[in-house]
Amino acid sequence: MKLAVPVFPGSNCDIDCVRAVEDSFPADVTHVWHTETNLDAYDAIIIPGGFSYGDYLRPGAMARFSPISPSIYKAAESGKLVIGICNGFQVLLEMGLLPGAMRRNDHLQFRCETVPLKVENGKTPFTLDYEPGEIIRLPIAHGEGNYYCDEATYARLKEESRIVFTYVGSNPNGSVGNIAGIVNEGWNVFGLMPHPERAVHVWMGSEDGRRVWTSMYRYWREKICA
Amino acid sequence: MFKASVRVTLRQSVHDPQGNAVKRSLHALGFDGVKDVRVGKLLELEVDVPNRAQAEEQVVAMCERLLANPVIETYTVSVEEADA
Amino acid sequence: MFKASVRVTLRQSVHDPQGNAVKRSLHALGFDGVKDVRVGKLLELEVDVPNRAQAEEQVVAMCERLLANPVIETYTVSVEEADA
Amino acid sequence: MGGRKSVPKREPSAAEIADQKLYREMGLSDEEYARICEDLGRRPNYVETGIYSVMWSEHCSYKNSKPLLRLLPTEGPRVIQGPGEGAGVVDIGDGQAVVFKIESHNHPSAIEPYQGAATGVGGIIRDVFSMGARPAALLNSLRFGSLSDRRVRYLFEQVVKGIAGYGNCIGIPTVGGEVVFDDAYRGNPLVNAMCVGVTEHEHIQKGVAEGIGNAVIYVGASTGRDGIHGATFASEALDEDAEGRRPAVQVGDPFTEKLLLEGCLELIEKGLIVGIQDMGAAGLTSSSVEMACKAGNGVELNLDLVPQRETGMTPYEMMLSESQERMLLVVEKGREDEVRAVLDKWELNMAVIGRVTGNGRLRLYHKGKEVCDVPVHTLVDGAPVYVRQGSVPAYYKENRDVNVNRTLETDNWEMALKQLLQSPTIASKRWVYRQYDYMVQANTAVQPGSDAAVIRLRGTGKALAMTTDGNGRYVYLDPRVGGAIAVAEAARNVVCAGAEPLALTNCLNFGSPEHPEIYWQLEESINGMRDACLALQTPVIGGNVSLYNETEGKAIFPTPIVGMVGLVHDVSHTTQQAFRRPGDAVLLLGE
Ligand SMILES: Nc1ncnc2c1ncn2[C@@H]1O[C@H](COP(=O)(O)OP(=O)(O)O)[C@@H](O)[C@H]1O
Repeated sequence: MKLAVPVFPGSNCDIDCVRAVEDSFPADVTHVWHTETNLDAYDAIIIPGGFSYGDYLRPGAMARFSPISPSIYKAAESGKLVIGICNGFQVLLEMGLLPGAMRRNDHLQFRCETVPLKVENGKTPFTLDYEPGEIIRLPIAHGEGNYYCDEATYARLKEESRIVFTYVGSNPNGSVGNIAGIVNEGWNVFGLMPHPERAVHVWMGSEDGRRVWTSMYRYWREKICA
Repeated sequence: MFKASVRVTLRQSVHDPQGNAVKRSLHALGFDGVKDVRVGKLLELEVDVPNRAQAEEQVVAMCERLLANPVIETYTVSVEEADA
Repeated sequence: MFKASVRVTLRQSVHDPQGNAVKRSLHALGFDGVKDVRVGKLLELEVDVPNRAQAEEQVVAMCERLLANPVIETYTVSVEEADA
Repeated sequence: MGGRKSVPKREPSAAEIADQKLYREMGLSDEEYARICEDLGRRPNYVETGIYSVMWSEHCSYKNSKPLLRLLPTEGPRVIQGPGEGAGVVDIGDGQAVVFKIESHNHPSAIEPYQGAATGVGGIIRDVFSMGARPAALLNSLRFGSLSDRRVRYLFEQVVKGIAGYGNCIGIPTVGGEVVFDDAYRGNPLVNAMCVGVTEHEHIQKGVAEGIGNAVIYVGASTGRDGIHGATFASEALDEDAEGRRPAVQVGDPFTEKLLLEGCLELIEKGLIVGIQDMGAAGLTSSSVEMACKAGNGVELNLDLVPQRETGMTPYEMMLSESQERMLLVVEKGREDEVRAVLDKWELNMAVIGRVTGNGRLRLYHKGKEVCDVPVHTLVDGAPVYVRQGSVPAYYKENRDVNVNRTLETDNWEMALKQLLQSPTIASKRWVYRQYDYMVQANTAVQPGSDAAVIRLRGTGKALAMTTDGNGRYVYLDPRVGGAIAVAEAARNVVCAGAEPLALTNCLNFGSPEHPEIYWQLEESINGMRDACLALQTPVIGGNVSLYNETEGKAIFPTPIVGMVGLVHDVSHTTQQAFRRPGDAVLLLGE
């Protein structure tokens, strides 16, 4: 399975993503500088966390106009797996590939800690290896993870089982419906605030993130290769 | 040369955590009369185009494409001639 | 009830990395006419005091004490009557 | 100048500077000015006076602390680079080295806490990557007054936000530190930031301007009028009116620094750099002069080519500006285009602004005129050195008679314990460190909250343990013992993580050395640190001195901060502070 990790100026979890994927399954994963315009050779795209363009206007806002962006739209439309983590989630929202928008955390502070999450949908290509309803622990690290969407959108997300992870216990940022991660209509584009790439070894404090990567691999083998 | 001033604010329906925090701090300082605070962004641009109509048109286009996020924000634009 | 609008901007001499980044993005989008961008804050307050003079006085005091950081920022205040 | 007066329309002439003693406003004494005239064989003009004043400030020259710093042991079998470069370097085997340093940003943080702390972090990161190392971790050490004070709470909140804002954005985990609240720091908080990086031996860089004819290249943010005279400002006490006459505060730009970091590391990896130095305090002046001096060369700059953010900047302003996120490179003649190609990819400004010369002089040109011509060595090696005489403070003599063996008188031990745990200095610091991204780079094996943080060295089976420690109250009560305690505590913390202490960096936060009693504190605590360093075989590979930490004539507690790094030889032997399993035995070691 070939995976691309687009690197925008200011991305800073790109190396972490590459290593986490390599440590999780036999992957062929590479960085791709944001000036690249063709991603046809890849089976999946991982938009990493960080502060693309410094997040100076709104997180993710400027990445949308980067040269690589049309090829990300193309991959998403063709049904390839696209996952955006933290800043990557914000980029997917700004690109319009996922509904809603991100606001400042309600307490206005940056928040870094490992939090409990509930797997709301264990059937997406990104969560096949989880039990539905399972409680897992993943690190978060963000200042703007307060997910917003209007009521109609929220109702639709629920109806279509597109809410993938929710925060359990106290909500660390004030997001609507305790949302931590959602997928698009086709379930092939996934955005989430927690960092599965920071939870792939026991020494990291949690191994629960690894199954995001193994799920993607399993989906690709079973559905795409079969 | 034109000076444009863009005000980007959260839509009324969107909860504003920053504004709320400012309101609480103002109350703590004794400004009890403060009933509501909303925090937005102010962008001041200098644009070199031949005339005001073009300046306005361009700045609105910038807002639509980049400066505001229509899901949660609205904007207003005002343009004036820059004194040379 | 009065509506006050406070514009807080970086002093001219202070470097504005945010504005710089926005300018570069606007150029990348083809808005070549943009010569300068400065990013500031906009605060919209509703203040319940008996008259306009008091509203102005209070909002200026808020700026001095909390809303603006005089070391790097300046502010302007405008007050108008809120339509009930 | 700076924020003190508005910039004069016309610069004073050399004669006016002498007659009106204008050099005093720049922090030069009459004797120092006389020496400059002697060195030059004439009176310095305005820009030259400014250059001498920053190079001879305590911040750049260590003129008050140099004789004392020589007391510290700086050598050891693993030390690759001791004090004198951007940061120290220690061998960690497998062809790798660890690079680290701590630095203060106390005065800027007292005035604009968010930006002061943020730019402090930015500065120390540049010191580390300019050595050729990829920054792997950040730490800090903070001191504030009592949290019951409104202004103190504001300073505390904003400093933490500023550290978080910079470190999180650039993507370097902030993994440790300490915070202490004590009235002694009420008007003068301490903000010390430390950065730890890792590199391969062959990529270690130096700040040298070698090779006559080589290009001097400016990289990064453009130059503005911010922070002019920051270096001399950092060497002055915070008087009551400091807020009124402060130099323009700098605003940090972590996004540009991230690009600068990646761009410079790529240049280093490609072998394109002869010398590299951060434009930190005294910006273009100190970087160009120090690089030239170390190589025994001169340097010639055309100031018209310096990227400028504001119009009409004078040579004085350009040479003294402390605009952030800028680096100075020396590159082999003829390879400028290769350098440009790399920097273009990272969307960085660059300009060839001059060349290395063989005449040992700093020569500056502006609008076709020579505006400065001074011998480089007089600015660096020729800076004055003051050996002062300390005196034992009265409080110290009085305290000698205090009986320290008094036992605590209480029946309610539970309440006493709760009271202790409630004091902000002892209480959990989670509120602080959960604002820092301490996990980015995915190597953090021991997170904040334990004795020392541990960062894994991927692919080696090894790890680094790191900590910052210091206790100003101990040092105040007995500087010699207190100095030793700071080193010993850091070493214990590192050992408790399962690591062998390697070396340390330190930041000496003191009041004015011109007071004999404070000079004595400085001298004694350095002696104490030396004793501990020798006993523990942990040499000092670098550090920073912050003097004049006073408000309204009152000095802070003398506060040397130690930043120590240790090597975990086998990462599976990493240990943590917490009790792990029910039934485990609890042992007490030591006296
Ligand atoms: N300013 C800070 N930045 C990062 N971590 C901090 C900071 N202050 C405290 N910590 C972390 O909190 C933990 C406890 O700190 P502290 O209460 O000072 O105890 P100690 O000095 O005994 O380690 C340490 O692991 C430390 O790394």
